[in-house]
Amino acid sequence: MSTKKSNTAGWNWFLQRATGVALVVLLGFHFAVEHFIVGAHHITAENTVERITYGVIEGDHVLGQISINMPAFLYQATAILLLAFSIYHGMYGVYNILMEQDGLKKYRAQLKYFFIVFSIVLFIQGILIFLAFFEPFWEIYDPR
Amino acid sequence: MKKHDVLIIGAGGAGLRAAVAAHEAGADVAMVTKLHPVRSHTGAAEGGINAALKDEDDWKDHAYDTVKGSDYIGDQDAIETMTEEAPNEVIRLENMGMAFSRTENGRMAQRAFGGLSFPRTTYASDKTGHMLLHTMYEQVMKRGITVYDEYFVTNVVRENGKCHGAVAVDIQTGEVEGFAGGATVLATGGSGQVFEHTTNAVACTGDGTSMAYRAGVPMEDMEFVQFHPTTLPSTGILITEGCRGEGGELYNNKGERFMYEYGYAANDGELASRDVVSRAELTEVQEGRGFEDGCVHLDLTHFGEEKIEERLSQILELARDFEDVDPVTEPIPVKPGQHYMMGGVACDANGATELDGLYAVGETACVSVHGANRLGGNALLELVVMGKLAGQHSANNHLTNVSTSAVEQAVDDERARIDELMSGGKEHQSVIRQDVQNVMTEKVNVFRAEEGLEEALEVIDEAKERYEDVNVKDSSKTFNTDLIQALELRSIIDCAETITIGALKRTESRGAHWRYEHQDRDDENWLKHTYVYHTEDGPEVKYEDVEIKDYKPKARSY
Amino acid sequence: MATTQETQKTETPAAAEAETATLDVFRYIPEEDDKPHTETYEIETFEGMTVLDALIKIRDEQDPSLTVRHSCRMARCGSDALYINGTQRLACNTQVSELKQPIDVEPLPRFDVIRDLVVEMSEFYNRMESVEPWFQPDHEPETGDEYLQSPENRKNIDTVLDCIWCAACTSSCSPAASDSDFPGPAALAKAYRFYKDEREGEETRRRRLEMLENSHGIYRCHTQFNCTEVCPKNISPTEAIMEMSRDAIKEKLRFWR
Amino acid sequence: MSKERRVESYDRGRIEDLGRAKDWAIHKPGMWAFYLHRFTGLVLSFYLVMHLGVLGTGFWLGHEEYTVILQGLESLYIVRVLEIGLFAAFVFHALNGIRIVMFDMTVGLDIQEQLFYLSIALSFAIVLAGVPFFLL
Repeated sequence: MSTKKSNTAGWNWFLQRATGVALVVLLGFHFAVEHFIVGAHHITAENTVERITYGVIEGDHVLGQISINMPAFLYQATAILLLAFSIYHGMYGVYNILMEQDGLKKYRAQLKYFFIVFSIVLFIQGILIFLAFFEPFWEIYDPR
Repeated sequence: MKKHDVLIIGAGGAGLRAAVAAHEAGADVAMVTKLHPVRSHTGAAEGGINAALKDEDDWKDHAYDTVKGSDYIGDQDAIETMTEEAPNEVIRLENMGMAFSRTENGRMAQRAFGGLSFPRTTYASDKTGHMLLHTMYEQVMKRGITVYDEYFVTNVVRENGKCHGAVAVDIQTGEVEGFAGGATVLATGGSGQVFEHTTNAVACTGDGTSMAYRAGVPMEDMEFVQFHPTTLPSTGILITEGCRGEGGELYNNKGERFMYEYGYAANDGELASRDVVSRAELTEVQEGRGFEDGCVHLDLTHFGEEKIEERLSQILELARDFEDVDPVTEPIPVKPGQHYMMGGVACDANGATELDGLYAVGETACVSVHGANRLGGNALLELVVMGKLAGQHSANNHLTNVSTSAVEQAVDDERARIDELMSGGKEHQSVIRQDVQNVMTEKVNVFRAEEGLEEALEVIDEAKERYEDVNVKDSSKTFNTDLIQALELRSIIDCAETITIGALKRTESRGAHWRYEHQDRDDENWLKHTYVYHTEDGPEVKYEDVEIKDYKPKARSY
Repeated sequence: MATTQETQKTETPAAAEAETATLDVFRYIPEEDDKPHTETYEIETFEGMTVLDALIKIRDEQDPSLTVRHSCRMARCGSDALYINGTQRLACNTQVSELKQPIDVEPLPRFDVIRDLVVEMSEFYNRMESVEPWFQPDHEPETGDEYLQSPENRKNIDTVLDCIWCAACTSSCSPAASDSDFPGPAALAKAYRFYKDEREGEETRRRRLEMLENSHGIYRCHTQFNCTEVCPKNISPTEAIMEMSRDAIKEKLRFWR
Repeated sequence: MSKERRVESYDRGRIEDLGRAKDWAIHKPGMWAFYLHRFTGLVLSFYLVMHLGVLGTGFWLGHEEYTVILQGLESLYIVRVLEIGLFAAFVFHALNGIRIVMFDMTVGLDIQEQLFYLSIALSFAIVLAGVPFFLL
């Protein structure tokens, strides 16, 4: 029976809880902005740029006309944290589900690296999306 | 074949303690048991373990109480050994991690118990046996002692006046396996299943006693069977003496505390020794002052829920689950039930029997520290003290030239016998078992009369014959409980026979043994131990004088 | 003391119980069967009959080949944990009259079957042993002979001490089923019994925590509460595990304190 | 001393384990909470990956394509309904997650069933209140 010490297990477990609690707030905020204020079907590249670059959240939706001016850095921070936390929480969660199956234990190392690499890829993709709607960056980069 | 220095047959409290002691003495120990150790019936012991721990207390008082409780037929040197060792052993248990109940200052708590002159019963709530069993098994795990569980030992191997090991059936595979051992310690527990209404487990069939008996070792004092005064009427489940120790009261149907009012025990009342209380209860019932089912009432309602829950939590559970009675608000119906065998394999204070290399310990053995009646809280004590002594002695004196050929021969014989058993017969074992249990419960109970005993003996003789042609209906080899029960039945019959013969021959009343025709104790003729030998022509009875030291016999009153 | 009248009232229960019971029993005899099947038995019941009584009655009267482990019949030895009507319970303290019929009796789920209702327990015992369930004090007794323990501390471990190793909880636990390195609820409750015992001392306590604190240890618990629900002794292994993992995390975040 | 198996035994396997679940009533509230938490967790993780994939068009293809794809998806009624499902998954996962974190701090272990029912009830209320936002 495994009595092998893995000191990171406790930290991972703790981070899973901590990111979970943070995500309740962050993802709640995300839903509120994108679905309740703006409305998913009203999202365009333009208003995405407004939110990400200037922190301006505008909506003409069920709630009526709403316009919020957040400090840009605050909105940016929530976006990046949401990205990082949701990837950690989600990927570690799935990895853990796989790791408690006896049949998959022999692939433990492979799975671990796969999830680490995959998480990094997801994070980079997220950052690129962020940058795509970050005006100063967009000025110098255009895929066409 | 498996080979070890010391073989322990049975893994209850005594077996585990012996294994630990033998292992500490440097022997290669293995335990062979028909149940996994934690399933042993030691776990059902409730009340506590006696030891003169406190400064105000003295082990000599404990010895005196025990001698008096035994109705002066206990061997006083053995009793003194046990009571003197008691404090050390209880502390040893504590040091092994056993979770005793505690007093406010963090020390082991003690309570009053029947027949004791001082509250010296150390307890762990009302689960003392459970805690003890688990603590001992933990120690066995810690030491990495080999445990062969679910092996049913059927015989010990005797050759040239020595014991060379044992033969067992692997319950899981059905194979017969030989165990060669330099010393074989029988720790198989009691034989409560001889009776129908018993507190003992289904597994308590007296296998060790019967094995030794068939190997030519005498059975000592088998007629002394303790009937516990408080067992649940429908199932025989034990309601601990701790209930009375804590102040529980017994009532008859007139609402009288009969122990006092009818003078059964004018001083100690409910806390008189068990034989006295059992007889009192049955007398009440016979004289028409009992409740339905031959019960009296044990009342704990004045304790309040908190106290019951703290000290007697198991009783709450048991009474609710098995008798549908809530002890917090209503009295528990109780009646006497078979509880303990004072007798057993005759052995000395080290557990050594007449047969070289064979030891007996615990309820299987008769050292005799309990004499004609065991005091509550002395059984667990006997397990640990005698377990330790037997373990040490067997480890230091085991045979070195064990004859493996004798064991092999015995394995072959046993295989043949089991094949014969499996080959079919007339009557199913459960029928014969029922007949024996019923007659024992009816005729060899708390009150015994000559006529009834003779009748019982006839039924047992018949059962012996019927057993020759017993039928095992299950033909599978894997986990064949039908076969195991058929093998156990032989032990039951052996024990029933020796109990009844001993009871018939002892023409006096002493301790738990009460004869209708001879209601008084007869110190002149009967300050003797009964020894029953197994011979070709049936049991042979001999007698030997009791070891009397400081405590001279006098009338017993509570 | 209840008066006679009151007693009689309690002794005349609503005797309108079913006179027979039907049991669907899981059967598998390796020599005879390739795979398990269910056999239906009908028996007469008596007042207060437990499932174990019923099984013994079937064995004695109808089918001697029916096999079940049992010994003390008073919920103490823990031999006869079975899967009865969809829940792990002890056959010996489950009343037939309280169950929906036909009564479905199976061996413990997630354990391999040796025969009929008898399951292979060796893995369970190994799990129990994996948490080093023996007393390991890190110091000599305070009084020279006995270790001191406060009644409060003793009370804290009172319920976990009552574990009878029946394996009902481990059978009910899905992480224990899929992860063989996870000691499972019974073993962790046993570990907790020592972890909480103040007699062992601080050093051992920390060592025990370190031993259990890994991704296949206490962190594997998903708080399904199955173990707590099925425990015949009302132990809550979930609570024990949560307390240990809370302590482990606290230890990691020591600067908070 | 670790124990070894002595006899061949019958492995009923995982399939039978699931087969045993045919009677859903045997599962207790705590188990339902676990099933739902795990299921919603997997849904959310899967969605996360998809979400980042779809939004990636903003970087890899450009702003116009991004707007077209998003508006195109949103014009599908089924996507709106699925979004409600997503929201429900999040709300339950969050509320039950709070329940689990409470247990980790050894709070509320005795009332775990009630807490589960509470998280279900709250989820329903919140999701119902949110429905107009997704459909209108």
